[in-house]
Amino acid sequence: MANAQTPRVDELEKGPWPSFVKEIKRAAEKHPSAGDLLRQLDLSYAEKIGHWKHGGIVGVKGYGGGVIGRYSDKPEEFPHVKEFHTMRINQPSGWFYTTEALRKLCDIWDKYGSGLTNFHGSTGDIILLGTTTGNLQPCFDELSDAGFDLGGSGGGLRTPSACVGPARCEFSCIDTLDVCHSLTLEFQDFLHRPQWPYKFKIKVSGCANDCVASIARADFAIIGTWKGAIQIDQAAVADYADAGLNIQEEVVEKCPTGALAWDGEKKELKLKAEDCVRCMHCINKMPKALRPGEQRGATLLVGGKATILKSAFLGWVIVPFMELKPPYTELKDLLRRIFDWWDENGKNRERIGELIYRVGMRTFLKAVGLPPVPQMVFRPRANPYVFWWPEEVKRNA
Amino acid sequence: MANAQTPRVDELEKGPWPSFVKEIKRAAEKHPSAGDLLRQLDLSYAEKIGHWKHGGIVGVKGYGGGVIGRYSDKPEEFPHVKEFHTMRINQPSGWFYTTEALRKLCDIWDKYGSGLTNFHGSTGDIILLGTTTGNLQPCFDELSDAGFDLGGSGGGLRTPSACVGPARCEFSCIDTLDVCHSLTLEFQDFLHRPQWPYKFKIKVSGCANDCVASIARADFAIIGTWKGAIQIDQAAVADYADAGLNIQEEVVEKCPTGALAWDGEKKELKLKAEDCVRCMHCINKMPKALRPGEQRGATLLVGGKATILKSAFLGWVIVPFMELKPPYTELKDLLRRIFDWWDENGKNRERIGELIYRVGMRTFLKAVGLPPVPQMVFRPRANPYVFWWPEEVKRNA
Amino acid sequence: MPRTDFGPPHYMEMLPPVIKRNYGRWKYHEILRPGVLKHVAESGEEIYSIRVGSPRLVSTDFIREVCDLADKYCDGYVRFTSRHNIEFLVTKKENIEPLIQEVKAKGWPVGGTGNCLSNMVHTQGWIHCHTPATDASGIVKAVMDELYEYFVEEKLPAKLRISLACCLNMCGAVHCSDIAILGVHRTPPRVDHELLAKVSEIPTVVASCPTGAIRPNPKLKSVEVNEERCMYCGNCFTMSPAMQIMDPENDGVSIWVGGKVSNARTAPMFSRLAIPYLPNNPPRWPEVVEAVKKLVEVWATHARKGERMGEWIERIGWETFFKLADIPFTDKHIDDFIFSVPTFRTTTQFRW
Amino acid sequence: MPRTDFGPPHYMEMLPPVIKRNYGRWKYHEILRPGVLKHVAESGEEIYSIRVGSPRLVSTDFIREVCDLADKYCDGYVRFTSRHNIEFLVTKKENIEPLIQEVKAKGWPVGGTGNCLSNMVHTQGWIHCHTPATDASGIVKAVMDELYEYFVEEKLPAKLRISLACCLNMCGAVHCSDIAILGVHRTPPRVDHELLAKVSEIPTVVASCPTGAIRPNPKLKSVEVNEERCMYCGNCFTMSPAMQIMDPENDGVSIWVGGKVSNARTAPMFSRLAIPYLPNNPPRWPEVVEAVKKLVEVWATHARKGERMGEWIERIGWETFFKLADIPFTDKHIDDFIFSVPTFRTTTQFRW
Ligand code: SRM
Ligand code: SRM
Ligand code: SRM
Ligand code: SRM
Ligand code: SF4
Ligand code: SF4
Ligand code: SF4
Ligand code: SF4
Ligand code: SF4
Ligand code: SF4
Ligand code: SF4
Ligand code: SF4
Repeated sequence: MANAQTPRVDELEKGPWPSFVKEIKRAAEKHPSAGDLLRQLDLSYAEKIGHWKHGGIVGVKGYGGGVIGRYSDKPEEFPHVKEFHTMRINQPSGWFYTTEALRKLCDIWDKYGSGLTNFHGSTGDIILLGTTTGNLQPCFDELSDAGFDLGGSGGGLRTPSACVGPARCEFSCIDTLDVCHSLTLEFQDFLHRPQWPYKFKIKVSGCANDCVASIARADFAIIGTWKGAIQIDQAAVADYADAGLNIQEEVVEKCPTGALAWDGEKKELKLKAEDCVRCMHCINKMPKALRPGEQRGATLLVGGKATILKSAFLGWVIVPFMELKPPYTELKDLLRRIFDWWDENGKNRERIGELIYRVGMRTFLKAVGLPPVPQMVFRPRANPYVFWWPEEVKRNA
Repeated sequence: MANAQTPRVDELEKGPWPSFVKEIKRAAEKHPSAGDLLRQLDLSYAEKIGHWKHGGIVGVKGYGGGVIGRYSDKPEEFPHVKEFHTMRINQPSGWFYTTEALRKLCDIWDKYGSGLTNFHGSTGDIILLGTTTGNLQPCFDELSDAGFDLGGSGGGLRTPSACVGPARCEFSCIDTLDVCHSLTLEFQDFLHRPQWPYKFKIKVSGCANDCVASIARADFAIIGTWKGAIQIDQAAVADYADAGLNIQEEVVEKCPTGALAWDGEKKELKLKAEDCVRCMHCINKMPKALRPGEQRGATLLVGGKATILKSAFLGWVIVPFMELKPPYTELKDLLRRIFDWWDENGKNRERIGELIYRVGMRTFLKAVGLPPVPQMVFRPRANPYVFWWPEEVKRNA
Repeated sequence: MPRTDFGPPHYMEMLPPVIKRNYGRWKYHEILRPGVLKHVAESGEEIYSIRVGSPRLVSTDFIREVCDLADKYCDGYVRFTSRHNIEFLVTKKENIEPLIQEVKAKGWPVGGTGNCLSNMVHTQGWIHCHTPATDASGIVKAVMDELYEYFVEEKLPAKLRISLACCLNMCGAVHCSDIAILGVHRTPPRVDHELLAKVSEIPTVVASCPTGAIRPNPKLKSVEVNEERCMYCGNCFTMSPAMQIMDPENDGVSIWVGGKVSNARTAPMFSRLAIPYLPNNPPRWPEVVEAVKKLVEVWATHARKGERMGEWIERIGWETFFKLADIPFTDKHIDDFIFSVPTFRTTTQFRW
Repeated sequence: MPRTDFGPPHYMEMLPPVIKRNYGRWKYHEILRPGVLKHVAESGEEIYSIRVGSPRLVSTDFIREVCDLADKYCDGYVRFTSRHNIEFLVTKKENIEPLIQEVKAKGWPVGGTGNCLSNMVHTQGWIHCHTPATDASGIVKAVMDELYEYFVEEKLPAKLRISLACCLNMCGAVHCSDIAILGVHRTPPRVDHELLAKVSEIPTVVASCPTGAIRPNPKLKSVEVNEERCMYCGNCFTMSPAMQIMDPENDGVSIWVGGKVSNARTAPMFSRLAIPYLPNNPPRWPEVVEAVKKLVEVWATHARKGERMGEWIERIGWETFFKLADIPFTDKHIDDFIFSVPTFRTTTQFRW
C-alpha cells in the first residue's frame, strides 16, 4: 500500500470532489504499477518536475498508432512503471455504453494493465493508462475480441467524436453519431496507420451549441445547422412568458443580429428569418416553443487546433451548408480531397490550418474544388496584396 | 496652346466638378511646361501608362529632402517636362493663409515653376508641381525670403499637420495648431535632413473625430481627449429634443458602450461617465448641449501607416492620456526616445509600426520607458508565447 | 494475427431502447434541478439524465461501481459526456431519487448542468506526460474542491467552463474556456549536446523552432539556443529529448479567461491571458485555487444574467476587467506573436 | 547661403482677427446649409465658413481668384481643409450670399459638409508619379462629376468619404475610406537585367520583396522573380528602376469599401475589397464611375440614418452586402497576407 509513502498527494484525498488519488490507491490494491505511479507522482510533487522519459515508440501488430509509449526516468525507484504505456481505445459514438461492454473492458484492463483509466481522454478515446510493452499485444487481442479497436495517435487521423445528438438532444440537425461512426470506419487506415504530416481531428456537433467543441478542437468540424425560418409555436412562447421568462431581455436583446422582436401585448415573437444567423440562443432559451428550420444540414469548418506552432486557430467556414445523408458521399469525397492535398503539400508537423495560412485560402479552395463564398470570412481582405492566376491576366510580350 | 493636341484629356473639361484640365491649360498659357505636361498626360491616356522615369535625387542647399525629382521618359517629345520636379513647402498649421502670403507664393511659382500646384498634398504640404533642376535653388531662396520653408520627403520626419482645432472648432481638447507648429520647429533637422530608416509622420487632431485622419495616416498620432464626465447642459438637450432630434434613436442607441440614457419624460440625458469612451458621437449630435469634460489632454498612438510592406496599420494607443501644455516637454522627450530607438533598431524601409511588430510591443515599451496598460490593447494575448525578461526568472544552474 | 480495422462498437448497440425508439425525434428538454435533465420525445416518452461528476482518472473498480448503479436503475445503460461527466440514463421517474441518493452516498457530486460549473477538461500532467510544466489532476482536484458548490448548485450568471492543460501543447484545449489554467515553462531548453548528437537530426531540431531561436552548432554536432528569442514553447523538446525544457524552479501556471466555444449569442472566443505566472505549489496549489476562485466571484458579482465570462468582459472592456479583478497588467499581456497587430487598440475609445 | 530651418510661417500670422480673439473659446456650431458652417464663440462672436470644392491640382491663377474673393468678402483670410476644399472665412453675415453667388458663377461647388460627399483625397497618378497603375485626377474628376449632387446637397445617410490612390503605396491613404479607388498592378515586374546590373545592388532588391519572390541571378548580375509568389506590390520597383511594374494591358483599378477614420460610434475601420479589378478606361473610366455610383446608391437606399458605409455593412453582414451590391465574391476577396487568419469566419453565425 502506498499510504505513508505519499504524504503530499495524500492531501488530495481530502475535499468534496471525488479524488483521483483514492482511485489510484484503489487500483494499487491490485496493481503494483498503480502504487509506483502514485509514489512517483509524490516525488514529482516534492520536486516539482515530471519523471517520465521522452516519448518512445511501441505498438501492436498491424497498427502504427494508438499507443503512447512511456517510461519512468526512475526505473530503479519505481520498477513497476518502468514501462507504463497508454492504450487509446476508440469510444463508441456519443460515449454510450452498455454495462456489459464496460465490464468487459475493465476485466481485460485488470488482466493486462494498471487498472487505471481515463473515461475519457480529451480527444474522446477510452484511455487505458499504463501497461508494459509485453502486455500490449495480448491486451489488444482480447480487446479486439470484445469488439474494441484502437484509437489514433501520431501523424494521422485522430479518433473522431460526436455530441450526443439525435440520441438525446432535440436540437440536433444531423445524425452526429452516425456521421462520426461512418467517417471512422471509412478512414480507418488513416486512423490506424499514421501517414500524414501531422495529426488531423474530426468532431461532429449537432448544432451551433457545439457540445464537442469541434470549432476549437478539430481540424475538421461538422456542425449541424438549417436553412429556412425557425419553427415557432406561439402558444408555447406565450407559456414561457407566462412562466416568467423575460423574453425581451433574455431572448430578444441577446439575439446577435436583432432578428427577433417581441410583441408583449399580443405575446407574439416575430422573426426576420433572413437576419437569423442560427446561433441557437433563442431556441436554447425556449426549447418547447422554438425548433430549427426544416431543411437540415451542416456547416463545415477547417483549421481548428491548439497553439503549436502558429498559435491556436478556431475552425474556418469552408462549406456553409451541406446536406448529410448516409452514406455521406459528398462529405467523404471532400475529406479525401482535403487529405490528399494536405498530405502532398504539408510540411512535417504542419496542421492543415497552418498549411492553408501559409499558401493562402485561394490555393486550398482551388485544390479541393470549393467555390469561394462570403460566408468564409468575417470580412474581405483589407490589404491590396491580391494574387491573380496566370489565366486571369493578359500575357505580356 | 494644348487644345487640339489633347483630345482625350479634353473630355475632362466637361461636367460640373471643377476641372484640373482647365487648370493645366490656364497654367499652360504662361508656362510651356504645363502644356507639355498635358500633352504627356494625353499620351498616357492613350497608352494607359505613365511617362515619368524612375525617381531621381535633386534638392536645395542645406536640405536632404523636400524635393521630388521627376524626369519625363519622352524628353524629345515633351522637352519642357524633361525635368519636372516637385517642391514640397511646409504649410502653416491648420492650412490658414492670408491672401498676401498666397499671392507671394503664386508670384514666386510663376517665376520659377510650372504655375501648377496642389493645394495641398496629401501629407499636407503645399505642392509646387514641376520645375527644372536649375530653378530649384533660386526658387527656394525666394520662398525662404517670403517665409516659406521646405517640407519633408525621404527617410525622415514628414511635414506634420493638424486639424483646424481651437482656431475654429469647439471640440478641440488640445491646441492642435500650436502642437503641430512646435513639433515642426523642434524636429526640423529630422524633417530637412532625412536620416532614418524610413519616413515618420506626425498628425494632430483635436478630438476623436480625427479630422486629419491621424490614426490612419500618421506613425505618431496625437488625438485630443479628456478625463471626467461630459459637461451636459440639460436645457439645451431639451431644446434639441424639442427641435425634433430623436435623442433615443440617434444619440443614445448609437453610444458604443451604452453610457447614455434618455428620460423622455423629464427630457433629461443621463450619463454613466465611467462607461463613456469619449467617441464624440453624442457631442457631435448636440454641440450646443454637450461639451467634453474639463481635464483635457491627448491620447498618443503609434504605428499608423499605409500598406507597404506589412500591410496597413491603424495607430496603436501607447499613451492613453498626456497633458499637452507648451513647451510640450514630455511629448518631445517621448518622441525623441522613440526616434532614437527606431533609428537604432529599424531596418531600411521599416516603418516604426513594423519594427514594433517585429520585435514586440514589450521591447518598444521598455526601450522608450512607457508602462504597459490595458488601454493599449483591445484584448490581451490569446497565445501562450510569453517572453520573460532574464531578471524575472530564477537563474538556472 | 488478430483482426484489425473493425472500428469502435456500433453506437446502436450501446443505446437504451427508449433512445432507439425516439432516436432523432426528441421534442424538448427541461432541467429539473442541477444535474437532472428531462428529455421528452415527440412520442411522449421521456428520459432522465442524471449527471455525475467524475475525477476522470478512475480505476476499473470505479467503472464497475458505475455499472452497478446503471444496472440497478438504468437497465444497464450509461454514458459519459464530452466533459467527462457520467450520465445515468433513467427511464423510470421513480428511479431518480434513489439513484441520486446512492450516488451521493458514494461522495459523487450531482450537477454540472445549466448555469453550473461543469467538470474541468484536463490532461495528464505528472501522471503520464513527458513535457508538463505542472500537474493536471492535482490542480483540478484542488480547484473543484474549492468550487464544488458551483457544480452542485445553479447560482452562476451562465455556464462556466474551466479547463486545464499542463503545457503549451494545450491538450485540454484550454484556448477557448471561460477560465483556463495552463502550465508554462519560462526558461529556454537546456541542450544535452551528447544526447542530441546521438539521437536527433540537427536540421529537424533547428526547423522545429517557431521563432528561429535554434541554430546548428556543427562543432558539437549539436545545436545552440539564442535565449533571447526563445519563448519556451517546448516544440524542440517534442522533437528531441535532448532539449530539456522542464524546469522545477521556473515552471508554473498561467491563468486565462473569457474563452467560449458555442456560437450562442456571440461567436466563439479565445481565452486570453489574465495572470502570466503563478508558482507550482503542490499538493494544493493555493495561489492557483485562490486566483480562479476570485475570477469566478468577480464575474458572478458583476455579470448580467446569461452573460458568459467573455461576454461580460467584452461588454465592460478588458481595462475594466483588470481593474475589477485586481490583476496587474504587464507587458506579458500584450501579444507579440504572429497575429499581434489586430489585438492592439486602434481607437481612442477606451475606459480609464 | 540662404537661411534654412526656419520652419513654416507661424499660424498666428495667418488667422483672421475674429479667430485670434476667440481662439480656443468656440462654443458650438451649426450647419446652415450644405457648405455653410456657423461657429459661435463663447463671446457671442460668430464666424461663417463657406466650403468650396477644389480640383486640388490648380494653377496659380486659381489661387489668385480665391484670394480675390477672400479679399472682397473675408478681409483677406482663407483656409484649406484636410480634404483639400477651400474654406472662405466670413465674419459679416451679409457677405455670405454674394460670396456664394460669385463662387457659383465661377462654376465652383459649395458643399461637402455634414452628410455630404466631401472632396476626394487623391494622389498624382500619371501627372507626376513613376509607379502609378492608373491616373488620379482623371478618375477623380469623372467620379465627382457623377456624384456632384451629393457634394452640393445633403441627402446621404451619413458622411461619405471617397479616396483614390494610384498604386499600392496608397498615398491617398485610401485604406480607411467609405469608398476607395485603388490603382493595382496585376503582373510581376519585368527585370531589365542590364539596367539592374548597372544601377542596383542585388541584396537590396532581393530584400525589398515582402514575399521573398526575388532571388539573385548571379550569372546575369541581376535577379529573377518567382512569378508565383509575386503579388505585384511594386516595392522592388521603388527600390530599383530595373523592376518595371507598370503594365498597360493589365494595370487597372480596384474598389474598396467600408473604411472610416473617426472614432465616433465605432472604432476606425479599414476599407475592404469589393471589386478586385476594373480596367483603365480613360478619359472617363466609365466602369469605375458606374461601380462607385452603384455603391453609393445601394448604401444610400439601405442604410439607416447616421450609418456610415462600413457601419451599415457590419450590421447587415458582408455576405448580405455582396448580395445587395450585386458584386461577385471571389477567391481574391479572401485575405492571404500576414494577418489573414483573424478575417476568416470562425463561427457558424452567418446569413445565407
Ligand atoms: C452532454 C453534453 C453533450 C455530450 O455529447 O456529451 C451537452 C448536452 C447539452 N448541452 Fe451542451 N453539452 C455538453 C457540452 C457542451 C460544450 C463543450 C464543452 O463544454 O467542452 C459546450 C460549449 C461550451 C462553450 O461554449 O465553451 C456546450 C454548449 C452548450 C450551450 C451553449 C451555452 C452558451 O450559452 O454559451 C447550450 C445551450 C444552453 O445551455 O442553453 C447547450 C445545451 C445543451 C443541452 C441543453 C442540449 C439538449 O437539449 O439536450 C444539453 C444539456 C445541457 C446542460 O448540461 O445543461 N450546450 N455544451 C455535454 C456535457 C458536458 C458536461 O458534462 O458538462
Ligand atoms: C491523452 C491526451 C490528454 C488527456 O489527458 O486527455 C493527450 C496527451 C498528449 N498529447 Fe495531446 N492529448 C490529448 C488531446 C489533445 C487535444 C484535445 C482534443 O483532441 O480535443 C489537443 C488540442 C487540440 C488539437 O489537436 O490541436 C491536443 C494537443 C496536443 C498537441 C498540440 C497540437 C497543436 O497543433 O497545437 C501536442 C503536441 C504534439 O503532438 O507534438 C500533443 C501531444 C500530446 C502527447 C502525445 C505528448 C507529446 O508531446 O508527444 C501527450 C501524451 C500524454 C501521455 O503520456 O499520455 N497534444 N491533445 C489527449 C488524448 C486522449 C485521447 O486520445 O482521447
Ligand atoms: C474642416 C475639417 C478639419 C480641417 O482641419 O480641415 C473638419 C471640420 C469639421 N469636422 Fe471633421 N473635418 C474635416 C475632416 C474630417 C475627417 C478627415 C477626412 O475625411 O479625411 C474626418 C474623418 C472621416 C472618417 O471618419 O473617415 C472627419 C470626421 C468628423 C466627424 C465624425 C464623422 C462620423 O460620424 O464618423 C465629425 C462629427 C460630425 O460630423 O458629426 C466631424 C465634425 C467636424 C466639425 C463639425 C467640427 C466643428 O465643430 O467644427 C467641422 C465641420 C464638419 C463638416 O464638414 O460638416 N468631423 N472630419 C475637415 C474638412 C474636410 C473636408 O473638406 O471635407
Ligand atoms: C505627393 C503625394 C501624393 C499627393 O498627390 O498628395 C505623395 C507622393 C508620393 N509618395 Fe506618398 N505621397 C503623399 C502622401 C502619402 C500619404 C498620405 C499622408 O501622408 O497622409 C501616404 C500614406 C500614409 C503613410 O505614410 O503610410 C503615402 C504613402 C507612400 C508610400 C507607402 C508608405 C508605406 O509605408 O506604406 C510610398 C512608398 C515609398 O515611400 O517608398 C510613397 C511614395 C511616394 C512617392 C515619393 C513615390 C515613390 O515611390 O518614391 C510619390 C511621389 C509622387 C510625385 O512624383 O510627386 N508614399 N504618401 C503626397 C505627399 C504630398 C505632401 O507632402 O503633402
Ligand atoms: S451540439 Fe447541439 S445537438 Fe449536439 S448535444 Fe449540443 S445542443 Fe444537442
Ligand atoms: S437563433 Fe440566434 S440569430 Fe437566430 S433568431 Fe434566435 S437568437 Fe437570433
Ligand atoms: S478633430 Fe475634433 S477638434 Fe479637430 S476639427 Fe475635427 S472635430 Fe474639431
Ligand atoms: S462620447 Fe460617445 S461613448 Fe461617450 S457618452 Fe457620448 S456617445 Fe457614449
Ligand atoms: S498538455 Fe502538454 S504536458 Fe499535458 S498532456 Fe498534453 S502534451 Fe502532455
Ligand atoms: S522552446 Fe520553442 S522557442 Fe524555445 S528553442 Fe525550443 S522550439 Fe524554439
Ligand atoms: S499612390 Fe503610388 S503612384 Fe500614386 S502618387 Fe503615391 S506612390 Fe505615386
Ligand atoms: S512586385 Fe512586390 S511581390 Fe512582386 S517581386 Fe516585386 S517586391 Fe516582390
